[in-house]
Amino acid sequence: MIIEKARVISNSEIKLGYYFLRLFSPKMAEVAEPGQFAMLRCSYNNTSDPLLRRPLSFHDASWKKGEISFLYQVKGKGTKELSRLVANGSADVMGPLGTGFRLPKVSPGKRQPIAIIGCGVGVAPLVFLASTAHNRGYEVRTFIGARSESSLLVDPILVAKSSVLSTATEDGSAGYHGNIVSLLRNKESLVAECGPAYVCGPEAAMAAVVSLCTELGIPCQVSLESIMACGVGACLGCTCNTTRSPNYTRVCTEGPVFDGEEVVFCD
Amino acid sequence: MIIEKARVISNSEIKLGYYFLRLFSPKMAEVAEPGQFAMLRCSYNNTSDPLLRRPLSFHDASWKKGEISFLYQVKGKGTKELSRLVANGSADVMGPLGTGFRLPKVSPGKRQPIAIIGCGVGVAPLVFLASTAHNRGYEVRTFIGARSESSLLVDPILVAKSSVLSTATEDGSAGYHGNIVSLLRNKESLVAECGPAYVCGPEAAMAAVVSLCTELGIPCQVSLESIMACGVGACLGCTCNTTRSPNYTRVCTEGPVFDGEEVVFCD
Amino acid sequence: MTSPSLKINLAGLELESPILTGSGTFGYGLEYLPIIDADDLGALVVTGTTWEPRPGNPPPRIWETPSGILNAIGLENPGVNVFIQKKLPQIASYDLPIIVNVAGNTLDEYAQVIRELEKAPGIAAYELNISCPNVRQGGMAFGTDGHTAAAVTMAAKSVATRPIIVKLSPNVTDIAAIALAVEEAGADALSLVNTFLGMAIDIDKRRPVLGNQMGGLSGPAIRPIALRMVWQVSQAVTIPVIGMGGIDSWQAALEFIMAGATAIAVGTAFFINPYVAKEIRQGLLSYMEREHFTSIDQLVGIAWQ
Amino acid sequence: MTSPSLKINLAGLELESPILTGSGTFGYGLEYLPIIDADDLGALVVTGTTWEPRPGNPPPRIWETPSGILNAIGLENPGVNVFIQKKLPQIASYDLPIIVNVAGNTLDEYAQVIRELEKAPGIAAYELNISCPNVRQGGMAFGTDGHTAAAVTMAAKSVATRPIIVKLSPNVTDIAAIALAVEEAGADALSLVNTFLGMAIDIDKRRPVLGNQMGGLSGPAIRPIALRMVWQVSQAVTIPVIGMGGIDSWQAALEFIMAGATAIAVGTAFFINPYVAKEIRQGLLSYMEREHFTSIDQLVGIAWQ
Ligand SMILES: Cc1cc2nc3c(=O)[nH]c(=O)nc-3n(C[C@H](O)[C@H](O)[C@H](O)COP(=O)(O)OP(=O)(O)OC[C@H]3O[C@@H](n4cnc5c(N)ncnc54)[C@H](O)[C@@H]3O)c2cc1C
Ligand SMILES: Cc1cc2nc3c(=O)[nH]c(=O)nc-3n(C[C@H](O)[C@H](O)[C@H](O)COP(=O)(O)OP(=O)(O)OC[C@H]3O[C@@H](n4cnc5c(N)ncnc54)[C@H](O)[C@@H]3O)c2cc1C
Ligand SMILES: Cc1cc2nc3c(=O)[nH]c(=O)nc-3n(C[C@H](O)[C@H](O)[C@H](O)COP(=O)(O)O)c2cc1C
Ligand SMILES: Cc1cc2nc3c(=O)[nH]c(=O)nc-3n(C[C@H](O)[C@H](O)[C@H](O)COP(=O)(O)O)c2cc1C
Ligand code: FES
Ligand code: FES
Repeated sequence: MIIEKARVISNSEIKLGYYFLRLFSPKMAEVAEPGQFAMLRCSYNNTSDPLLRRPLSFHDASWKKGEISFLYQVKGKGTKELSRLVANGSADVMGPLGTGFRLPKVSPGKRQPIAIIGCGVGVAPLVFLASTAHNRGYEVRTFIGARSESSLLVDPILVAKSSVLSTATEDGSAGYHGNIVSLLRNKESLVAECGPAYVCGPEAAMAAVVSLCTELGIPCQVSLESIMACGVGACLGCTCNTTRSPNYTRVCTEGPVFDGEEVVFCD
Repeated sequence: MIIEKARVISNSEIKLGYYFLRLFSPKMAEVAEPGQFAMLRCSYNNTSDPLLRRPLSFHDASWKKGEISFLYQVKGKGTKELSRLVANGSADVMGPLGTGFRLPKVSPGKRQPIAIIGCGVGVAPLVFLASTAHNRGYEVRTFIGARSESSLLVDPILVAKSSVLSTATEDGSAGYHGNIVSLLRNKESLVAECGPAYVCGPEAAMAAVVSLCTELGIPCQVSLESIMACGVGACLGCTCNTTRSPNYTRVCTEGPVFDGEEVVFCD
Repeated sequence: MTSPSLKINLAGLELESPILTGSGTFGYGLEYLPIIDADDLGALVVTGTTWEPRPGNPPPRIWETPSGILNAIGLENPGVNVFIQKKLPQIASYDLPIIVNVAGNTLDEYAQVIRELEKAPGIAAYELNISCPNVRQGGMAFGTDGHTAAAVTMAAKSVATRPIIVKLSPNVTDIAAIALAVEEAGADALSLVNTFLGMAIDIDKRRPVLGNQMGGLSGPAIRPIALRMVWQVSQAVTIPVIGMGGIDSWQAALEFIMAGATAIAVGTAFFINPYVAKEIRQGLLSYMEREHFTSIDQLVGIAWQ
Repeated sequence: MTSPSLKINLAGLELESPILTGSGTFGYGLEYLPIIDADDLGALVVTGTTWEPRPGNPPPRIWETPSGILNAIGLENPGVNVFIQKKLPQIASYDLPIIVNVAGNTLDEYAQVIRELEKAPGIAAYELNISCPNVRQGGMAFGTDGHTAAAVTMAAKSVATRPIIVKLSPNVTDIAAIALAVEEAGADALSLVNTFLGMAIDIDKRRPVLGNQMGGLSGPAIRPIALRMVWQVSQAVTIPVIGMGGIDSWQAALEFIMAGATAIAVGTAFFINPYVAKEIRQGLLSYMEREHFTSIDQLVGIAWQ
């Protein structure tokens, strides 16, 4: 695990309210894995509001370029502060953290299809996964949902790495008219062939997709969110309910990626 | 009194650790007077650290250009935040506040000399005074002191408006080698002819200059600093000790400019 | 649809807005009222008033801390007589209910100040400051014990024809117990919280920063504790509660109302944002419209109901 | 000139540094110790340990507030036996004095846990958590009353051969009185403060944010109040005080030391800056060199001496 002040390569608003942050961090780029995350400090110069670091999943990491990137939505004061970072400034970043996505073992020569299912900014961690999987010879089928066109994040890397890419919006402003589950049902045959489905998005959407995967009989992995204080497993603040252990499980350490069936979603 | 989000024209580091901030604020520019100040908000986006606004004296105000300016030293987290303001961003500014410098009545036709005495960043409020006085027909004699060259602020406007401009540094790195009092003693004849002397700088320096003025028999006005919460007279937080009233006096309202002899300096 | 109503009844006072000013943070209103809209406020709670004029504490009196400020003003005020003769007529022109915050060294002094104020017109209610941490005999001693808190309340009630609001100190183990004692003693309403006793040290001088050594902590820093106390007290008593402590937005105001406050007061936030009362009023109205509440009363204590 | 010394004697323990970890914020050290320099720390204060394993409170357990956080972990821990068998051997490898924070529902439980810990090697001292605000029977009830605080202290002393540090609750009217009661009951040192009971409300759900409704407030927000308490307590007692509450820099650490703390603990600040202990240590050393202090002892309580 690395803590450093990394140089900002760029930090630009790619869509209203969504930013793309690139940092020069060769050490982190070398070890980061898809589904892992970093904690970014949002307060500087001894100010203490916002106090806590904010967790962001790696959107990508390139050991060749020594670069890591994040795709984030400005929600509250922490991400608002992050949006003020400027090129050549520095970002205090700690990572990589957590347990990421696991790709399935495949028989040699087989091009195993996997499903990438993201809603809204939930697309962020799936980009890194898609390119890693693609490079390792999996076939990537991508399904992206959003409330409307304005929050539909069709990442160019995802487009490049996917053999199939379908989009849906709940208001029909782009792609298929419907939520992510109806999109998946619509493409059921494509989904049902997939090795794991990898899911990230709002909790309700993930819960629905997990049910669908169970129904289709395919395994799935979900990336959970939780409010985090330390991000490293020390504070026990980020626990979620799983069937895994007798007690709560730490999202920051045992997660953020869990098997769909072991998560106890609250509804 | 005006509270507004004013557009930042520029905010640049003019000397290591010293910034020059120009704001577009026609309404404030029209009413601001030399020696008055504004309170600038240093926290944005609902963050609350730093919490309080910071007081800065007007360095200049031009109703023609609709512009107000400030010269400030980065000291702690408030001024550090201010230094992050960028052109075309906005600054939340409240002012003009307080009671400024009073120019003496003069007989028609007479070119009354006044002394401008500033130490370190204490020069800031005196620039506006010098140009106003010059434009109204006073003769401006300026004496600037600092610890060393790196904190000696020889403002171009001051240079332009002064008939005499002497500088001193305590370490001799620029100008006369000595503190402000020894500079003034050195130029005693020039100082002694002056109508009021206008003094701003660290408290110890101001106390010493006030003594000297008393000795020379010339009136003087000093601009005091105090930690301020409201800046408008409501909180009673900024009081200083004066001989004026039975109790403490509010620096933000009755001041920041006081007659030298009424201030009780603590040593 | 008619627009939602922010009117409240506070201990018999009909107020147009649940937003009050925190005593001592708004002076006598003379600085802020000319620049803000008085209609945003439900009442004006003026600076602590004592029998004699008080010079207050030596400077420095203010120190900023993370998301808060320490103040040690020390009840500087011109005394009740000057207040009545000079200040009251000036404030009266704003046509806002005026609540006078009263402080004293002894039970008798509280009663004495109120007796004097009873003679003056145009006062809506009294707020007993039994919680000022900044003067040795400034009230906090009265506010940290249920018996003395009740005694001050009774002393005030016995001379007052106007409602008595008792302002509680947060520097206690069990604020609900003190609230109950004060309620039983006849208080018409409670306000909480006053500031938390705190301090800062100047590491260069190796001495406390404030002239008075200690001061009272206010501002957003204390909000979570103040909110918890409002939650506890409003469930314990039946009289209305005025909630305060770090309120700087409509969201924060709503938290206090949902926790059980009938009205809220803004203090420190005025220093940073004089328009905060308007922002709170407009934010509450929009929220109520969006969520289909017709009266702010419907939201009081909704989080524990 | 030899470099200044940060060594302290804390209730008989010789520590290399006055910088400790706040219980519950550093886990068992297993997350942070691999990435920081253990030499910066004087001792490791581990998470609260109870007799039985405890699952802790339902999520959410953390909520950020202005310059602070509310936590309602609820003493999640594997119980004293698992601690001794699994955790203790792992921590032992770092060669730091280990202070075990002990909590319980009853006087007996505190004694029972300590009796068990007495059998284990490599423990330097116990810290009695009589101040956890996050579980109904988590200790805070013990810490808000002088008599019960003394009773827990005596129960612990009667079974312990190692020093007993009592961790005080700040949620009290008179912390110095409780400190005195605990000192008289035989405590070897005091630590203060634990968190302040607070809460936040989710205005969309109209319910408290935390799964446990209330939580404990920590972080820079509480620093001025914590510092005041250290100032009061260290002047009232003769046993050493470990000061904590919002320390995030060497300047803040120095304020606590000047206010009378023999040692300080860092909690919440580790989450934001895992290197904070090193920064504090280096900052203290530079200050001492610059100001010609040879031992940190010379600075303890200097602001009131
Ligand atoms: C492992 C992990 C990976 C994440 N990856 C990404 C990502 O790649 N891109 C992205 O845009 N977002 C991501 N998030 C969510 C992101 O961390 C939050 O949006 C961010 O912390 C909000 O901070 P804020 O200060 O802007 O908002 P706040 O003002 O703190 O809060 C705004 C809202 O967000 C919620 N919130 C606050 N903190 C968190 C938190 N730590 N986790 C979840 N919700 C929170 C609050 O409940 C509130 O409703 C991730 C979260 C986790 C736990
Ligand atoms: C009427 C008035 C006019 C001023 N004009 C100017 C100006 O034109 N240019 C300029 O550079 N500075 C000016 N100052 C001083 C300026 O306000 C402070 O330097 C600034 O508030 C420090 O804020 P900070 O957050 O950077 O430092 P902080 O971190 O708050 O404090 C750093 C140091 O500054 C001291 N300080 C903090 N707040 C104040 C305060 N409000 N007043 C005085 N000292 C304080 C603290 O004691 C501390 O030692 C003026 C002050 C007053 C009262
Ligand atoms: C500068 C200042 C002066 C105050 N003076 C008084 C006072 O005279 N009487 C009183 O009851 N409370 C006084 N208070 C307390 C406030 O009314 C309020 O209870 C407290 O500040 C918490 O609210 P806030 O966080 O919104 O400021 C004062 C607070 C401040 C900051
Ligand atoms: C997440 C968290 C867990 C804590 N757990 C414990 C605990 O188990 N036992 C205890 O005595 N104090 C516990 N505390 C209190 C801290 O040890 C410390 O007293 C408090 O947080 C104040 O210090 P700080 O502001 O530096 O965090 C905990 C605090 C936090 C934030
Ligand atoms: S965030 Fe601290 S344990 Fe997960
Ligand atoms: S700063 Fe509030 S009265 Fe001067």
